[in-house]
Amino acid sequence: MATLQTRATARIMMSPAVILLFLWMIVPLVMTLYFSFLRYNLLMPGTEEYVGFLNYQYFLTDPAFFTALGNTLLLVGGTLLITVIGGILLAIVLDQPFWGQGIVRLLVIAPFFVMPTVSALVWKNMLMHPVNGLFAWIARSFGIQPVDWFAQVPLFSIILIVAWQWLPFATLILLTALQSLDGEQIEAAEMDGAGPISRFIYLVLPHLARAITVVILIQTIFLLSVFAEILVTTNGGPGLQTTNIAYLIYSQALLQFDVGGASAGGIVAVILANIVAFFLIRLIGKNLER
Amino acid sequence: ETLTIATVNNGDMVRMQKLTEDFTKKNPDIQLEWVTLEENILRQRVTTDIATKGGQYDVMTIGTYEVPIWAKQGWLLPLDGLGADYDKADLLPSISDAVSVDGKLYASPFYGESAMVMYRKDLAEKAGVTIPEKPTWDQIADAAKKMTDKSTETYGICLRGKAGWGENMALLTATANSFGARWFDEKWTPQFDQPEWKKALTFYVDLMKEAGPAGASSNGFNENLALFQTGKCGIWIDATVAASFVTNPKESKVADKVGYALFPTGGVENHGNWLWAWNLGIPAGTKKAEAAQKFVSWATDKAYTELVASKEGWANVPPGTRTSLYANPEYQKAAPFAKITLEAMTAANTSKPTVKPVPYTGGQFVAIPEFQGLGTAVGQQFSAALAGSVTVDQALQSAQALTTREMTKGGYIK
Amino acid sequence: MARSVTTQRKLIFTIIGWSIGFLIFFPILWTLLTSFKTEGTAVATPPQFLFFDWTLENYHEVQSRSDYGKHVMNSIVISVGSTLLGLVLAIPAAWAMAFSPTKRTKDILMWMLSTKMMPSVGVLVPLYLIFRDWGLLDSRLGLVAVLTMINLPIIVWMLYTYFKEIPGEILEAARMDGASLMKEIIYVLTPMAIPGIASTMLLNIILAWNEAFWTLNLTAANAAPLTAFIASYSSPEGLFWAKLSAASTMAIAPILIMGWFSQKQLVRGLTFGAVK
Amino acid sequence: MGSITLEKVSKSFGSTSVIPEIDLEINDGEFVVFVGPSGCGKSTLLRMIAGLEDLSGGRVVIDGKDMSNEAPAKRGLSMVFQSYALYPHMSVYQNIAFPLKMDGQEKSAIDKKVKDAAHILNLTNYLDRRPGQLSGGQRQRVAIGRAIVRQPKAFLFDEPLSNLDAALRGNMRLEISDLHHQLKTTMIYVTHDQVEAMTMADKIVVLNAGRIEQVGSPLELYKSPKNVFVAGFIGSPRMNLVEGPAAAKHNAVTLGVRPEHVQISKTEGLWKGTVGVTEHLGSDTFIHVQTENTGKITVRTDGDFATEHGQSVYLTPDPSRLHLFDANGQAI
Amino acid sequence: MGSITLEKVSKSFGSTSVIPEIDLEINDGEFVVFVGPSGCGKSTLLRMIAGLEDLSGGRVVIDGKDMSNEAPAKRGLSMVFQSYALYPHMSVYQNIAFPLKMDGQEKSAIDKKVKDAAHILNLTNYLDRRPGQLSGGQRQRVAIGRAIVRQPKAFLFDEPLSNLDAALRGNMRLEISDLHHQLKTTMIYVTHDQVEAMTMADKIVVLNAGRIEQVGSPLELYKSPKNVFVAGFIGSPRMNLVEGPAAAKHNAVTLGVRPEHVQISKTEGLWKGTVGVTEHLGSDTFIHVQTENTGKITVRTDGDFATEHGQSVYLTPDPSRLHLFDANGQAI
Ligand SMILES: Nc1ncnc2c1ncn2[C@@H]1O[C@H](COP(=O)(O)OP(=O)(O)OP(=O)(O)O)[C@@H](O)[C@H]1O
Ligand SMILES: Nc1ncnc2c1ncn2[C@@H]1O[C@H](COP(=O)(O)OP(=O)(O)OP(=O)(O)O)[C@@H](O)[C@H]1O
Ligand SMILES: [Mg+2]
Ligand SMILES: [Mg+2]
Repeated sequence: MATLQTRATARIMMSPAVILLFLWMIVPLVMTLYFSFLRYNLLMPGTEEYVGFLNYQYFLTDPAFFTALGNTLLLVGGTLLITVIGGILLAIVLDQPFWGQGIVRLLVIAPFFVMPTVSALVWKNMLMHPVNGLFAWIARSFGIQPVDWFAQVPLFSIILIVAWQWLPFATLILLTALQSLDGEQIEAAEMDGAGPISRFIYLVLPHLARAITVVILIQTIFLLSVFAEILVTTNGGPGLQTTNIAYLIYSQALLQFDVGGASAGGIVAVILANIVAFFLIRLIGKNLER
Repeated sequence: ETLTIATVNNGDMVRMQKLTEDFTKKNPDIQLEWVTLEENILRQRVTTDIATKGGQYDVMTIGTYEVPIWAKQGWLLPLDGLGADYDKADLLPSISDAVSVDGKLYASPFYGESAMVMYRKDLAEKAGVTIPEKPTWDQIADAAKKMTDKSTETYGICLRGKAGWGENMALLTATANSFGARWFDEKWTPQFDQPEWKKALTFYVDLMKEAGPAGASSNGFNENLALFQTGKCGIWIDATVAASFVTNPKESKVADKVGYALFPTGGVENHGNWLWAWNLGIPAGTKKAEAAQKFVSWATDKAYTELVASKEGWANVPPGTRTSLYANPEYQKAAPFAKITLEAMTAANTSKPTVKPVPYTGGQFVAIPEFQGLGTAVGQQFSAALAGSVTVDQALQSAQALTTREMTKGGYIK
Repeated sequence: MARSVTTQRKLIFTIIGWSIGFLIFFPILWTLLTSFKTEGTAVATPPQFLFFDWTLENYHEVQSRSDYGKHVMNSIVISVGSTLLGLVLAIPAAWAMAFSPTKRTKDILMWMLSTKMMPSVGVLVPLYLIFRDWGLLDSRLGLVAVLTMINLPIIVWMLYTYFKEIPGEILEAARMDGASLMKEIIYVLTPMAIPGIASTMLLNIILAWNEAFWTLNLTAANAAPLTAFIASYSSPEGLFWAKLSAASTMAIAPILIMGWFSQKQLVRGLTFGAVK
Repeated sequence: MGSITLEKVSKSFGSTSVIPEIDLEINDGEFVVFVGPSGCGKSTLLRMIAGLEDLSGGRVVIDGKDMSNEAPAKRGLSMVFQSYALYPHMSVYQNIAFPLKMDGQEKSAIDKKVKDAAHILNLTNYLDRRPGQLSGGQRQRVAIGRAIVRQPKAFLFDEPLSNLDAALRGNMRLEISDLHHQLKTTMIYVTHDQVEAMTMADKIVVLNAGRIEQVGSPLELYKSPKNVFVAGFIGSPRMNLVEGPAAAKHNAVTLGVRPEHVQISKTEGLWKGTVGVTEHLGSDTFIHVQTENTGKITVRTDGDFATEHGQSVYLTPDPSRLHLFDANGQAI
Repeated sequence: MGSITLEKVSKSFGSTSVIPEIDLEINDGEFVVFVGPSGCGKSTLLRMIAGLEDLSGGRVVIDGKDMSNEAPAKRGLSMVFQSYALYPHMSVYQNIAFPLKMDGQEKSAIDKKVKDAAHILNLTNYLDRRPGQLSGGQRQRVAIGRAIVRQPKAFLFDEPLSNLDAALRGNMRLEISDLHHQLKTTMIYVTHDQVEAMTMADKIVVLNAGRIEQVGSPLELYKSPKNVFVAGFIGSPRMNLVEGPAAAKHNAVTLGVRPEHVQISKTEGLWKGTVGVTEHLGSDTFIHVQTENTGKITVRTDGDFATEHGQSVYLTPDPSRLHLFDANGQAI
């Protein structure tokens, strides 16, 4: 494969995608960087002036910032936890032979196709609403005090909604991975006297490691920027309990129209995302190479 | 020529969209393109567009909050070509004030609203309370507590709790106004550390805890509407437009049992000064100004009211903009809430929202550009107080701190 | 493992499987049911499951209010267009990375992926300004361009993993057989990678279809896809559950059906070739 | 301590019968090879013995006890799979220790047994590696190691060498034979390679389409195959099978003669033909001759016989070494 | 019309030198086999000839023209890959036609050539099938078909049979040899299987760690290996290599004797030992004897020699067939 000729062509073939992506990244990034040093409110044109690190100072000292950072991590972590564990269990169930397997599989993957806004609206108003919602009705039918989801456990509620959307993704990947597990390995373990639980711990889980890594990588990328669900359900409240970094920037950019502040926030988010990415890549590097 | 019109997805606008044909018949050379969006998204879209001079829209539906701010920036065309039939003098004075700057009309009101008390006459009777036409908060609280019967899922009072400058902060700012509180003093110092705010917020939180529904901290207008319509609320204090929904027998179980009263007062002579209108404005950059004005005048003049009345009945005409409508006996018959609505609208004074002097105009909002962000941030604190995750004092303290911060950043506080 | 599965075991898993499937699908089912209710029944307690007066009124209402066809058309053009454009850019790039890897190939891939981590809302204003100046606002072309760039990293990555599964020997065989580079890609690589390309396409169409930030903020009347359509039904004043349900059903139906029909391919696509 | 008896064992998948009915006796300590063409049911039979596949009928008796419905782990057998089926994420040590760990044995006991096994198999230096870091032969040994530590009643091997290259296969063959001499445990070994069968087995079971064609020691099968199938299958290069007049002369339908039992001469002989491809192995030469009346015949001569492509030669089969078969392919 | 000359060809990947420097002459019409252990650089060398790999130094001359920097397609060579490298989405017909299509030939001309090739290779009935629907041997033939249609100056084969099972490998070996006789085109064939090398080659090139150890005809290599490496590599079973006093007696450091040149006797002989594993192939028997002083010796006898594990035997090497090597492993 590796002649000088092919290597030269390879570089040419790669360049359109790389150059375009680079422009796509760098142009807005530079503009954002530039704006982040300005006092720039869209609603007050003509007042732009250089303010140094003021925007960063305000963004980073915003009492909401650390809460939002924590919430972001909780949201990503919680969703990952639910989807990975749920995905493994679900994949195992779907891997068993039973009647109507194909249909159940269709049912399970369906949430992946639902737009985030739609699913947030449906969950909030039709399911989780403490008075009109279905959950409340079920709770009351059993004589239990219905949970007031968005007041008592707001972040968890968001996690639940987001997890519902991503569970199919995790399930499908893990199911495929599960199906690629070498049957002879399982048989070997059986001959070796391993029961179902030992087989799960010693064979299935390690086999899934790579797939789990992929799930974590991809989902993290998407989960870091979740905000439609928050906007629709809680507006980041009550208090700051459901404000994440993406929402915080959103409120700067599209509520206050403070372009300078939002740009500073955007730059901070890029840096944070890259820190996360750095750890992810090290994690992936190990697990994907195998 | 094609006009692109951005509008909000409320019933009255949807109705207007359906009547497009009437306009195009009269103006065959003008086509209409509608962009109907949910309120928050609409606001983002039109604000981004007008501030960056994107020029995507020829007519925008904007609120009374934006009109003065945008007009000052020179982003809106003054509406002086609306035609002879428009009859500017017929507009309700409070509304007309809200959309004018220096006496010039910058947007034409499509429908307007204030806030009022809606209550269940049957429940009040059962609980043995009466609600006067001009109630005080104490009377409301008393009645609400008596109406509450959690075993039958009847809650005495439903109030907004979902965080947002246009959600719980609309109600709470109006309530605070009625308790004599204000957002800022003349020097733009935030006033959340003052006793009036504490009194108002404590009252609200206590009342909701005792007589409010579960999940109040995430209830907005729609959630409360659903609750009231399904008969779960005794009292609901909210925008006047709600009246037409709760009296609509197709949607509401309690259509014939609703009584009305003015927004309560809390010790000072102030009914909250809640005033809102959705208006049609024309961005300064449009190349189709003439056609746009034609459309605006069609959609907001008296003839349009009659058009709607003839097609959909008087109960469905856009309310709250014109004196003549409230003088119309047919409307009065179709809308039992007309009188109170008019009273509430006239009582609202946006140039002097509180009893104490303030540097801003507004009512249930403060008409400065920072208010959307600020209001939402403060709203989050207050909804946390309602949810019980922080105390009222903590909420007020955080509100004070973050407002001071933002005002300093914005250059108000030197 | 060809030992017989006892009927009892199968029965147990049938019950478990169907319960879980039903639970997960329930919110969608509930939306579907609600779309056939009147607004009043939609919020009624206790909830009505099947025995209510089924009505198509909401669908009428939705249809009369907005031009569903136009939105669907836009969604299709934008999602398919951006995916195809993405493929045209990504196939050569992935070819290069898979068959002529250098030390930096992995880094480039990771860098590409990291461009997806930028919060979109942070760059809205810069992009809006660029779009305004280039006259791309509210044009399908503009959206196709944006979504192409957003999804390009994923497309490249997926294709890369698929291409890596193709033995390099086959391309060498083509080279020995006298195929030029272009012909090698057109006649040999692409047809061999069809399954991978198809699943990449599917996944990216779905992602583009559901993308709700740029599609909302860069469009007005002409290029607005289904996300904008939904935005005109969520939370107006008044009851809207049933209408929203109808609109939601209409918005997700095309992609859901497409997803279901092509789920075999999709599974491959979702796994990013990472699970062999 | 390791005798296995199959009684009327049969197997069908759905409606297709893969193994009609088999009776077989395997004695303690024997090295039995199942051999046969691909798809004849060797693996299936082995897996039924292991308990990885249900019986459709009949009984599997191990050491006098009916184990037909016992779980695989309970039968006291170890299996080595074609793909090795090593646990890829465990080190060699962990792989070998796994069955002991599952058995709940003590750490120190496990350690001793693993080290012993590693020693026997020359794996001591690789205990910390992952299977992915081993060569094919080493992997094979780890798989065997995992099988020995349990000290099973019998080993089952399913084509354990088919993934290795020729040279390595030769070595591993010897190693497994050695191991059998050392451990003296019953071994059942599946292969479709007749060389493996011949060189390793005490007893070969030739299977064809789920049926046993012949059971016997390697030399028995080589010298007196019961039928055409066994004759053609055992021996390398294949036995020459001739039909027509040449066979009819001996009152048989098919006449078989092994390449090493055909005389080649440049001057005279029974069958005339021309030389096709000649394969020089150094020690021997295989000459493929296209005869005039009896088809293609392969002849084995010693390394020094010189021929040319296209040359005329004469062949004479050794009359004492002819194999004769009737119309049903049975030996006469 | 098909001579290939390598002049000082060398190759390094980064800083590791894989092929130090090789000179080699391949004549028109020759069947040359590159043989050597895994990783010795056979494939690399072949790919450099094909143009799939850059040269680090030296020249590749084809038919007198320096082709070192020419693109693969321009060199007029055809290659058959280990994995066949068939185009899975094309039918057999399309696969074979592909190089002609790339060459821009006319439909009717292509059709004729493809049909001819298919006829030669017995593929006529499979032209419409996809590669996935063919057996291993058939796929191999398609790969060869694709190579022949171009009427190349030379064929390059990279371990084309290593994915086939033993029996099929034997058949395909014959087919390729046949083809060479038919076409008389130069063929370069890479394998690590010495049996393939011996049976097919006109000329064998033995490679070891990127160096040529010996070049010669199969029998030359068998009879007079230049060094220990070649001696051990060529011939099956391997030559017995003995060091120590037994070798010193002949003034050599290493003494080699092939298994077929050792006499075994139960009563007397030069070396005493005990029988280890005995491999019965029917026609021959390989006896692995553990001798007292000279290590493990493999002996090949005819099929009828009966021994038992552990029995004492005596071995005598044929003195005329001894191979002697010095301290550097070079033949004396
Ligand atoms: N699970 C199954 N379902 C249906 N048929 C099967 C199944 N497993 C095996 N068979 C069939 O049973 C027959 C015997 O298969 P088996 O695997 O035992 O063959 P084998 O002798 O081991 O072949 P090979 O040498 O190729 O491994 C084959 O025809 C196969 O197609
Ligand atoms: N692209 C490469 N980069 C670095 N080293 C390589 C590369 N390709 C081959 N090598 C090294 O070059 C040496 C020769 O490889 P080559 O593939 O030619 O061996 P081979 O003789 O064909 O072996 P086999 O019989 O296993 O196919 C090996 O040590 C291998 O590790
Ligand atoms: Mg098998
Ligand atoms: Mg090689």
